[in-house]
Amino acid sequence: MKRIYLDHNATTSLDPEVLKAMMPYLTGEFGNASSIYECGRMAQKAVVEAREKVARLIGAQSDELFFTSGGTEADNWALKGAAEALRDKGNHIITTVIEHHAVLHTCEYLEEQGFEVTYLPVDEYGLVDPAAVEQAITDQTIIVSVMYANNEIGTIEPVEEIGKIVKEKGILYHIDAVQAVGKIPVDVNAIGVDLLSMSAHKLYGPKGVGALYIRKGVKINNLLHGGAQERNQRAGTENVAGIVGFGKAAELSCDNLIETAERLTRLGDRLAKGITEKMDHVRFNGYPLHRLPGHVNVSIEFVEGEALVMSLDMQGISVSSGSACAAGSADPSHVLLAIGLPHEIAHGSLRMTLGKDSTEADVDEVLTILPRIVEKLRAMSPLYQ
Amino acid sequence: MYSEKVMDHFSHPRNVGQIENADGTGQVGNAKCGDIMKIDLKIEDDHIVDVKFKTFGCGAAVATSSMVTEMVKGKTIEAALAISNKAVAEALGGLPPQKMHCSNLAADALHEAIKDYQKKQAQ
Amino acid sequence: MYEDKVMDYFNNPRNVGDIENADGTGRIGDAGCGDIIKIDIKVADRHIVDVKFKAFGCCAAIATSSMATEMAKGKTIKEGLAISNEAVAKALGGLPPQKMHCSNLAADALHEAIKDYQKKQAQ
Amino acid sequence: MKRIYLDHNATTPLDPEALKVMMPYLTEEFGNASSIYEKGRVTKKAIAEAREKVARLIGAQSDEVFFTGGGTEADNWAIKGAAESLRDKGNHIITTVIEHHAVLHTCEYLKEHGFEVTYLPVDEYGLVDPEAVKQAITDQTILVSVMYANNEIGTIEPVAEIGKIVKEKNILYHIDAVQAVGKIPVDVNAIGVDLLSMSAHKLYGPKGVGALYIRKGTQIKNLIHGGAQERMRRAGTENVAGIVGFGKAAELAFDHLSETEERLTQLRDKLLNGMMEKMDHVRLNGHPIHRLPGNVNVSIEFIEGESLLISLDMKGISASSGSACTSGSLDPSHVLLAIGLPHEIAHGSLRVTLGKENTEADVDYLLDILPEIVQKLRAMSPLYEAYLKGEGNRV
Repeated sequence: MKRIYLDHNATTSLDPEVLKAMMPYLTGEFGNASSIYECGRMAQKAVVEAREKVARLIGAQSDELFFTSGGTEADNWALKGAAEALRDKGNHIITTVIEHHAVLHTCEYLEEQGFEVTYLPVDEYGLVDPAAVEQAITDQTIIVSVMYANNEIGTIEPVEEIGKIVKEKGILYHIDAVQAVGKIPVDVNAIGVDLLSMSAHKLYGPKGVGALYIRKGVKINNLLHGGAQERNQRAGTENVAGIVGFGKAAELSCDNLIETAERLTRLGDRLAKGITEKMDHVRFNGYPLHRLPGHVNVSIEFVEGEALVMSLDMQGISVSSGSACAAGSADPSHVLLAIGLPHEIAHGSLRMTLGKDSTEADVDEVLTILPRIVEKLRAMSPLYQ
Repeated sequence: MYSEKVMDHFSHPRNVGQIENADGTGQVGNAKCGDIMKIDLKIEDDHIVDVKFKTFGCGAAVATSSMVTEMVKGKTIEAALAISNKAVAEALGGLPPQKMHCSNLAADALHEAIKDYQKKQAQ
Repeated sequence: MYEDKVMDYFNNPRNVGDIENADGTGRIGDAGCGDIIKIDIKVADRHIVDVKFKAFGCCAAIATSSMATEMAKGKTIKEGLAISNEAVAKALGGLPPQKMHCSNLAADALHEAIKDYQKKQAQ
Repeated sequence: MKRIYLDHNATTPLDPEALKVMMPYLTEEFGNASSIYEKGRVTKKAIAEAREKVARLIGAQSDEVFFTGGGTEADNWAIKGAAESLRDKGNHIITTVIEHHAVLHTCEYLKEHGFEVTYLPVDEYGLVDPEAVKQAITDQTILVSVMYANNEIGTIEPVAEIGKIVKEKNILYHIDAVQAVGKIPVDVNAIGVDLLSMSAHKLYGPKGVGALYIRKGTQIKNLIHGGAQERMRRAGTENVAGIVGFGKAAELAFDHLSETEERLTQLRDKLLNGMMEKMDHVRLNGHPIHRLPGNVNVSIEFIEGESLLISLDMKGISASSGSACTSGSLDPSHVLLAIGLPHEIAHGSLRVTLGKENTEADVDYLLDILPEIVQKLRAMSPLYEAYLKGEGNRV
């Protein structure tokens, strides 16, 4: 059975060219990048080249780029490191209700450490209001953290506008750009951001490696203490193969970013249009005008998300849902609740995220299978009567 | 890490050794990173006719000592005093940043040797 | 994540539907994880001669409802009441731990339906 | 030129069998282990199997092993997590002066946050005295952290004895076992340890993945917050390929442990004796018996470590040294200074750490070329010249 993978926001496949670039460092070139003999220097050189490629993808300088074990570690480091370093200036942090858990749970941890956190609301499209950011700022505010684009509903936030406001007040600005980097143009200087988190496995790179951009001159405390790696700011032997893979993935994304974005936007629209034509009682979530390419989040009334996901899975289609069961928690997605969906509607949501290998045939296949499954589940649903 | 030139001067150092009753001897040690350099000079009518060095130190320390002896052989005292640490590093095609401080002792050792010679002359 | 039996009862659920003027109807909702299960039963001389279910919920909720109806069909009222959540789960070859709570509503819905029938009889 | 790798404590080559099992997860099996569809279940299962293999290697249960981004993260998590969760019981931590920087700098960080830290000294062999641990314990002590074996001089610490003492006082016990796991038998229950750090790339597994053993019932605060991965204790999408590689490496280490341990101990002793015979003014660092198989650390007087390493590198040999220049800092190795070596002797140290693919021929080759190199460097050394003239004292 041909498998159709439509969950690229969860993770992406490793691009064969990325794997090819990694292979030497999974075989002969196994040197520790801190060692001074030949195979150590080779590893060091490879890390330097990869750093340049990842920096170029976001318009940064190479020495503003620090590798981590993933996007979650980058978010933890940015927020905890900044909070600790700026404690004497204030204890107030501003973020939003729809951030990824890596940001939300880190903020909750900081609340336990005596910090105050304001979780800004979002409108029905999941958009943060820059004016709300401005109003929330007090003289105690030390960090503003807003995600570049939401992983569940695909809405792209007004990060540049927010950047201007935050800059004027001289407050540190962090962006969780895990879902944006590699998919849409990101330029740290145009946005005026100080800290920016990235994750390799969202742009066809390997799992287990990410990066934190730290603007030159910005000082934050370390999260990991120990050896002198990453210019004494992130200890631990470098994951050379992973870093090289991340570099190659960044390079590939950089080269074909615009045309892939355009193609996926068209494919996404085709999928959304097809769903509206073939099924009723459906509603699309997220901001239609400014959203991640190839990202469709739709609530299908009277059916539950996990059952939808499993049924599609049995037909070879991988998607995800904001339903509680799918998320392995008691509540449905905090993002869908935040944009005002009632519980059972949130439970019935489906997220389909296309990727660079997705084709029109994939979309059409989904459009034939999905309506049948919805019909069958609605037939069983007490709510549908 | 190191340039071709540095590796060359490290693996075939020029002017290794010491000079019996040298006209001037300079020894410079960097307690911090542990490198120690000694330079002996033979001087005739204001020219350095012979120069030898001994070094306990890393690759950069050995290479810079070797280079400075090569740069100074046959030069006048005055010309030798003008040789700076930067000039030595440049002659070697540059050094890694963390190596500049602990391995640029060579020029200092040379200047010490010359001062030692001038002091002996003054007596 | 799920046993094959669970997938089978999810994929081709037995006794889906409603019973016009059923003798008893049980409806259980779990506000927490949002599953809702409705079971209708037809009773003739103390036996459950027909049973239908509707479910809004995850695979486990659908599979357990389907299994519960199959286990109850043809049984006496007393035997119907004896069907426990564990028995349903066991009949399905077990359920993942996190699924036990929100999907074992089926037996509860069945008991509600029987109680509803008994209340109507008492009038 | 044939390269001979003799620096296995720095890192090890990825075992081809480990790479083989990783390949599917670097190609078609790319599913996120938290996803509920089939592609996610496949990777979730692979992680469960790897977890079991890593647990078996240290005599632990599967649900006591938590994967991390490496050994350094495991050390940070263990020490910071324990300190934070036991803050109300006390603020005193005991560790040793020769710990790896991942432990030492983490302890320094905690000192900046109101904790007291005692750094126990070591004897000339680098051994920690269990008695000293006992004496250092106060009613404020909440954590004792002692490394299983030292990465530089190879000394294996009396971790089981220390374990008894710490258990009696029921204080939390952490061991940085990054250099021991996979090389010598490690049994968390025999030692009575509560927290134990591991790193895959030290036992022929991939870089970028490690693990923290947390004894059932031990509660420590999380270091990395976010998603619900690793049973809500270490957030972040799982590095599936890395974890699977780690599992295979652990399995291979478990299967061949004693035979490799024996073979490398023999090779080690052959190398050490050869060095002593062929060169004078050479001294062994670390305990002669209680030391990691394959670890040789010697100080060669009158010469400096980095220049020795470069010379060896040009002859195709990769090794390491405690000299300042190699450690990227100004001071020579804190471990060599801790066992009492004077600065310049510490600068002249050479660490050779053999690995499972090293042969007797490798040892012979090193014994062939090392004396020549030492002689050449001594010929250039003012210290040696002073020694020969009887001027300089040998301190």
